[in-house]
Amino acid sequence: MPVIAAERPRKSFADRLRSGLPKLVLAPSFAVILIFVYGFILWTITLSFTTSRILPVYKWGGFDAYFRLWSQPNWYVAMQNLAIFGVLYIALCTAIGLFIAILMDQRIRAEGVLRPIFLYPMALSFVVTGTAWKWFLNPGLGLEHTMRNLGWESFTFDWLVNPKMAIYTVVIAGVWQASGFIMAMFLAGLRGIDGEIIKAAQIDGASTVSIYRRIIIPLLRPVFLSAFIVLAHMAIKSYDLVIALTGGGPGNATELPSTFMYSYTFNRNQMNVGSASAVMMLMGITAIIVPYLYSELREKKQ
Amino acid sequence: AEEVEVLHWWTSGGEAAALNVLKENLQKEGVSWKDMPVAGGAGSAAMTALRARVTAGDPPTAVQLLGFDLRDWSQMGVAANLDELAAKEGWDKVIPPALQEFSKYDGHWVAAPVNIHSTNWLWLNKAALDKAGGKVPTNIDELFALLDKFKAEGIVPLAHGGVPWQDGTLWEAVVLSVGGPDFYKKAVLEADPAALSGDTMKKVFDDMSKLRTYFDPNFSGREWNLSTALVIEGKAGAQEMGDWSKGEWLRAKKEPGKDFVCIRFPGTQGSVLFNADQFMMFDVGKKSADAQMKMASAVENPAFQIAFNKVKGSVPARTDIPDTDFDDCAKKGMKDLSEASSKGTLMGSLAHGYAQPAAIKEAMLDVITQHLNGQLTTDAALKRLPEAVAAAK
Amino acid sequence: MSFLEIRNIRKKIGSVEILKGIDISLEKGGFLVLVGPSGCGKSTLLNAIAGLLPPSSGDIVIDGQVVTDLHPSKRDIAMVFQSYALYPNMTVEENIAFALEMRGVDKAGRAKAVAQVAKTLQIEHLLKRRPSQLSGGQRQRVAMGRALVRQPRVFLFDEPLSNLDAKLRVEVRAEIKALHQNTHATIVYVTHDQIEAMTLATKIVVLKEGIVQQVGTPAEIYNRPANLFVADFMGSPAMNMLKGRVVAGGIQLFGAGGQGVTVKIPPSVTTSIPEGSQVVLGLRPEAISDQGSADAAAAASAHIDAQVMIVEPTGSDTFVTGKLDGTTFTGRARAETVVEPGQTFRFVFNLDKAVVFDPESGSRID
Amino acid sequence: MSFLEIRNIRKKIGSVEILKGIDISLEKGGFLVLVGPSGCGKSTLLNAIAGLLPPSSGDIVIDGQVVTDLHPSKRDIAMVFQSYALYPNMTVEENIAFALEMRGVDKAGRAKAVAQVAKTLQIEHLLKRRPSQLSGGQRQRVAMGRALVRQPRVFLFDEPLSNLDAKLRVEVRAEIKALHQNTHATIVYVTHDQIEAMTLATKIVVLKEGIVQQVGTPAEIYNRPANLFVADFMGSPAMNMLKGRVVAGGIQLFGAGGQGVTVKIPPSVTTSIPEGSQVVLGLRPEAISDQGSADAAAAASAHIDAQVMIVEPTGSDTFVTGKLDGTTFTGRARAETVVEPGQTFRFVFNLDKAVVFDPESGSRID
Amino acid sequence: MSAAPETISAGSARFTRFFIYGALIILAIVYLLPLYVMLSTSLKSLDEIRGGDMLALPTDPSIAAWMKAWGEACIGVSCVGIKGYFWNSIKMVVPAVVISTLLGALNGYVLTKWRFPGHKLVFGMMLFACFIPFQAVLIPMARLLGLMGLSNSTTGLVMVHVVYGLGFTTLFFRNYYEAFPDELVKAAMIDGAGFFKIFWRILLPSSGPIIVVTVIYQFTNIWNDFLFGVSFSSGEASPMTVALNNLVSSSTGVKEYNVDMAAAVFAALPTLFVYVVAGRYFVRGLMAGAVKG
Ligand SMILES: Nc1ncnc2c1ncn2[C@@H]1O[C@H](COP(=O)(O)OP(=O)(O)OP(=O)(O)O)[C@@H](O)[C@H]1O
Ligand SMILES: Nc1ncnc2c1ncn2[C@@H]1O[C@H](COP(=O)(O)OP(=O)(O)OP(=O)(O)O)[C@@H](O)[C@H]1O
Ligand SMILES: [Mg+2]
Ligand SMILES: [Mg+2]
Repeated sequence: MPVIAAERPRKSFADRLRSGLPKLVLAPSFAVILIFVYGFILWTITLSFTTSRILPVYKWGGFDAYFRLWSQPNWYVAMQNLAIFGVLYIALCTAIGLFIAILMDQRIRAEGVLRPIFLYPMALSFVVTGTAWKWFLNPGLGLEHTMRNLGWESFTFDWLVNPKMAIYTVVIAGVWQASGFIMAMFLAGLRGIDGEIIKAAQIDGASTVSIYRRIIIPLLRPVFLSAFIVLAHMAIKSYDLVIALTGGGPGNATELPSTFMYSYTFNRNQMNVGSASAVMMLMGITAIIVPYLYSELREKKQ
Repeated sequence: AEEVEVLHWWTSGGEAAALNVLKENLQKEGVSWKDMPVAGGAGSAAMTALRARVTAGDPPTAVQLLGFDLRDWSQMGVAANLDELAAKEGWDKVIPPALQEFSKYDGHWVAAPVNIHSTNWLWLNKAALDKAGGKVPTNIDELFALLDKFKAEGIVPLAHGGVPWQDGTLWEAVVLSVGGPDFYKKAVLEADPAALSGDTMKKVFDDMSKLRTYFDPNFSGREWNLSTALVIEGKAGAQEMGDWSKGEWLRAKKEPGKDFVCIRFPGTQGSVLFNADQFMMFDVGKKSADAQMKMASAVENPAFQIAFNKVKGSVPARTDIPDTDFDDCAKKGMKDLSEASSKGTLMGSLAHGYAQPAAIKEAMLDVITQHLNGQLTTDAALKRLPEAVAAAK
Repeated sequence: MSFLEIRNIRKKIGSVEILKGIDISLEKGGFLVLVGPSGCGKSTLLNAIAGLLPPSSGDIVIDGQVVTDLHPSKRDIAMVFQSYALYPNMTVEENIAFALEMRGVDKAGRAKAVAQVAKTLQIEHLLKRRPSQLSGGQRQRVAMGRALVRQPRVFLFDEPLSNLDAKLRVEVRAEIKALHQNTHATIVYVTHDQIEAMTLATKIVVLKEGIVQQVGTPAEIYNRPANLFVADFMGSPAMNMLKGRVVAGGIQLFGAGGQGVTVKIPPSVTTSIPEGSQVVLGLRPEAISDQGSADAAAAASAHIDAQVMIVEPTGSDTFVTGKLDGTTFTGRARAETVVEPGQTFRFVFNLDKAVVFDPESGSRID
Repeated sequence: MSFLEIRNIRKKIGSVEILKGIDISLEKGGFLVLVGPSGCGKSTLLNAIAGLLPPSSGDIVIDGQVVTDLHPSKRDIAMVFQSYALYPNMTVEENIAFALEMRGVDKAGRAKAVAQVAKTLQIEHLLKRRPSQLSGGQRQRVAMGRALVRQPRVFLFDEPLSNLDAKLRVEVRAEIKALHQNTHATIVYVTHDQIEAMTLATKIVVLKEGIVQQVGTPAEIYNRPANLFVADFMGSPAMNMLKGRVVAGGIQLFGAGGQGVTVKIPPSVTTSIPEGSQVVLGLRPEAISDQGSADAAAAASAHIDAQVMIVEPTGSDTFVTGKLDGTTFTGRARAETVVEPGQTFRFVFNLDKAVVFDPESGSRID
Repeated sequence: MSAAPETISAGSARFTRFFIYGALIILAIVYLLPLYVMLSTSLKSLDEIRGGDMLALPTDPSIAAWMKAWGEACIGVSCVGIKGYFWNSIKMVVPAVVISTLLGALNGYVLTKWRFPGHKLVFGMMLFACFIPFQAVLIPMARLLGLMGLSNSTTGLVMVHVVYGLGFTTLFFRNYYEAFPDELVKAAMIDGAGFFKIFWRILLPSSGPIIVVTVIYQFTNIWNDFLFGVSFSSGEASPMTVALNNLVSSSTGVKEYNVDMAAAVFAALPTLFVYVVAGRYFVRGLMAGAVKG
């Protein structure tokens, strides 16, 4: 409910200034967003219709960039990978985050110690952890090597170098990084649930499992939505992860739209194609986010 | 004070030491050095930073660049003009014409070449080679035979790092070996669709598939110097790699001829695939122009060329430098270079941007690397290759 | 035989003892109301009965079975929470059926039970809604439905009406009363509203700081409070507490200024108190009236003129606060009484209804 | 001359008209209570007076000055919110002094003013605490202190007691009353508790759906409600509404089963109603009593025997609900009345206090 | 609240506890592995790294690599370690976090307490800004920075981080202030406080939990950023991540894994510190509103 709604006229200059002040305060931020986000989006769209290669040039190129984009097998690989990665990343982070949060919510003694352990991956950049992960997943150095040293000769874990499986290693590292953050969100959600509802369910005879399945998890719906948004945007933006872990390889087996866009814009001197891919990504993001924003802002109205 | 800002991706200890020579030379002339190192992805991060700076209207003074990128940037009208200096120092005479094509744009000098690398080398562990009979291969079939022997020795026959540019480096050597210089020109430099999908190319891809069987399972994503290390340590027998890998051997205190053997990739004797680091000078206005010229001059200074190239493993960009200070491999490299230059078999390397512009280069590398990783069959690769080239034009 | 027995229950949380040995018993079909100031341990006791918070010592016995260590779901009790604790993600129907579902009742059985409860509570038209779409009173009824459908051995209510507004509270109170009369359920009910306690209970327990102050029927609690705390706590406006001294022929009140008024010792006090003892005479506002509404049948009454301090007309009555000799007291006069602060007014004290307390111990003297 | 005038205030939010032309005036020192069901626009009106929500049309006049377009801080009013709205980050002292600080009062001046208010409200020992460390009643007092310290022209209270428990509510109510009597402040007070409205107000405004239903003194509102809505809304338990028909010699009630009882037309109805008219006779529970407590002075009364449905003893009284010919009604009997549901009981109707309504329009007939 | 009832029947409860702790400990070990690898590697000698097992404890722990990473490693032509870059990052992160948090708080305040027609659209548009891929804005950003004369400067970098952090900070504060009672603002208004007074004196002092969340979130994101750092700064003014990248990604010479790892741990220290110290408040702050997304 607005504290101050639309005002009536006939008032002094000072009053008018006062009533305009909030908008004045918001204006710079909004202007900045307009320029730096929406202006740039427009600019990117413009660029995708030019013949830009190494640097922006403003020569009309029609839909050429889009034709080129959609004739690139790499682009299909990137999209397919995003689908695999996105689905698994979101699903696993949510599942694991929720699982840990539930465990952490059982009056755990060492919560203060465990919480930062699950959270810290979020604090580290892949510039930092990429090497460690690369080793860990490398068959000759990491897990496979260790297991074989320990006497499990047939142990095989070569996903990192297997074009068919490499994308899943990206998922593993991504889940490792983000699931702790999601855990924190769920933990906050769990802590926010009215204790009396749980008591009521206990009295109603629900087992702990039923309480979670039937009452608590449905009540966490808003957290699921928030988590989805956070994860979706991280999945779409994922770049460091792939570069640090596989560099897009083996072959181009782990190419994602973000690495595709980067490489076409900055390495392959096909800025128009890069821009076209950015436009496609933005359209994808819009398709996911706008309905969400719409429903979310709608809901609060009631 | 005068200042040059230099964007480069030479960040390892040895490279930094080599560049320090240049830095100190310039300081003696009163030019301070503002370092802008951007490592990673063989200069790909550096290219991003460069775009940002140029777009902002604030380019660095000098930028480490390769091949067609020099042309692409010059085309944007951001290059400085080095003609006066080049004329004064007689660059036209001492720098191989094949390289000049890239250092000049539209007839004007825009870049100062630092070195010339050659990519069609094969590096062999001497001990392993001796065990396998000691005879160096001279064509690709002999190479396969040798690799089989390495395999029998229980070492990794061929050390390779599975990233696109390394796959490309291997591929271009195989192209040259299988098809010879003329085929290389047709297929790689001219990107002729028929050559790219013909029977010779089919043999190239078949040979690539065969070579793939000599890799160790961890090759994917491995950096080249780690592969070199495998050969140095005797865990692997051979590596196809540019002459920069010699730097690793030397740093490991190994001697050419004694501990390791450098040969042209079997079947490519007499030809040289080159790749040269150049400092392209950007138009930074009057204020720094003087310093810029001093830097360009310092780069072409023979003493620097010797000092730098000894560390880097490459050969000087100038052909008038005596080979006395260099090791045997470098001497061979310098000899090969001048021969090839005169015979017309000095050709640009695809993997390093001296054969095709970035778009086409990357498109070809896509196919090569996918094929090598088993994502494409040979037939599919033969079909894809001309298509990819056409789509990237 | 009592149906619900609470035997010497103690509960410590950390180092604080919240319940300090509670003993209560309730017969089958009884309506026990727990009252007491905020923080006195009412909810804690209810939670202990429900099994949500195990007591530190003592036992809970339901129908002869010791349930102290039983899981809440096995005690066959139902609880209505202050916040109602409806499951927001389920419809009203699902809310009510949940407990049955958890007990493995099949779909048809659940539907039948829900329908019947919904009819009793007149919420048939709400069955498909979610709790967020209900008004406060409707939520309250659903919460009751959830408890009713199980036909448990004991109902527990924790301040079920405190979230409702005044008008609704009166209505729902009547509904609960009717419900109890119709179903003869055994109920333990927490409130700190005295009117609720008075009108609903068959038995009231007054708690203070984890100790039972008095157990009794509403009339006993109201008319014969065990001590000053209970006397003050129950009833609104509160009972008037007048300091006095036992003299020959009665109790002398208002002695501070020297004058004083001597009233008869009320008939409730049968034992003789030694002359000269200090006592506190408790008299409820409705036992102090104007002349017109004074109970003609009163055996012992006193007419006292005092200066009026505050006049509070409530519509149905007018409360008049008078002051005599530094002591204030409030009486209930008829609505139409016309009196202004500052005037002198004749109050009629009905001493039949007075109780006497020992000012030292606070206990009532009989 | 009236001190606060509300002239034809309308307020639209979106397309909904929340206030539909409100006219109220209040004299200096008056205590105006706004009552009405939830959502009727009470808070909206208060916000409009405070300047927190500008009205769509109409004017607010304080002491002859039109303040409609003045910023809230310039109107010289103070407001106490239902949630108290204490600044959680400040101590009690800072909370109270904040308004003075904003008005540029120096430190010494603020300290003095705060000390005085704290003394008045007996919260001196709380000054260093934060709101989270206070009990409900203490918070309420701090909120009042915050309003008092400014000595504004008008106080606005928005349901200040609804968060307190029953016992505390009674106490604080008395404090507010005393405060008003001592300071002669001009107060506008919102509540939906009728007792509060009755005891505090010098003037009551009953609102329904943004329309004023009746303006009057508490006694007028209670005894002579303008329409059925007001009659039903004010008073607890609610007024009994008995359908009747005007016949020769009076009004016939309980006619459904054929028998009926004819009672005299109450003296409040001076105009003659045509015979045969349908009317609603309103009689408050306290005007229906047992024989013992019946007002002997009543000019017109009727003895009616009816079957008892519900008996609700509250301690001070016993409410007895009877049923006759399908109509139920509630009377207030003495506390000691002993009667069981199902028995027949003799109710005494005091028709002096009855009011008559037109069933069609709902208006009272005089 | 906690879903777990206080133990009532002991037998199965003990088993459940056992399972819970077991699962948590195993998970914690898995989560810690990469950190362990980094730490133990940084303490090993190069020979041990080459020859030994990645997961083995260092046989002869030494902090030589740490010293080298801090003070001697080469980042480009100068070999003075990463210590200087640490400060660069601090100089960038602190103003960027402070400004973006403050602006976010002000925006949240306006969007919840001083609403105007269209406020939802404005908020929606600001929120959408969170989702723009940064790669797509590099070039126009560079151009704008150049036009503003901020190219290649810390100020410019701070500005970029502020701009692309605004969406998140506004979101966090808006959700928090949404639940903040309007009455407090009204009361302050009647008390005579103006727009900024209300913000400074009433809202901001009560925003502890959400400030913690916002600061942690912004701090880690900005500290860890590489893309903007490499594009909009250069040489010795680069932030830590760029220097670290130059150290670990150089592609010739012996790879000094122990030095790389030590440098990586250094680079991660501030963010690790923030999470460990403020983790508790992080969850609490999320509870206070950020969770609603
Ligand atoms: N988990 C707990 N830890 C510590 N003290 C507690 C806990 N729960 C309750 N208490 C304390 O126990 C006492 C009794 O609490 P309880 O909730 O039973 O009071 P109550 O009588 O229900 O009060 P109210 O009428 O306000 O609901 C209080 O003083 C409270 O502070
Ligand atoms: N911002 C708003 N937008 C739309 N409708 C509103 C808004 N604020 C209040 N209303 C509506 O205006 C009507 C009057 O609200 P108001 O808060 O004045 O009621 P009230 O009489 O104070 O009720 P209560 O006793 O519950 O406090 C309600 O129907 C409410 O839904
Ligand atoms: Mg309680
Ligand atoms: Mg209201």
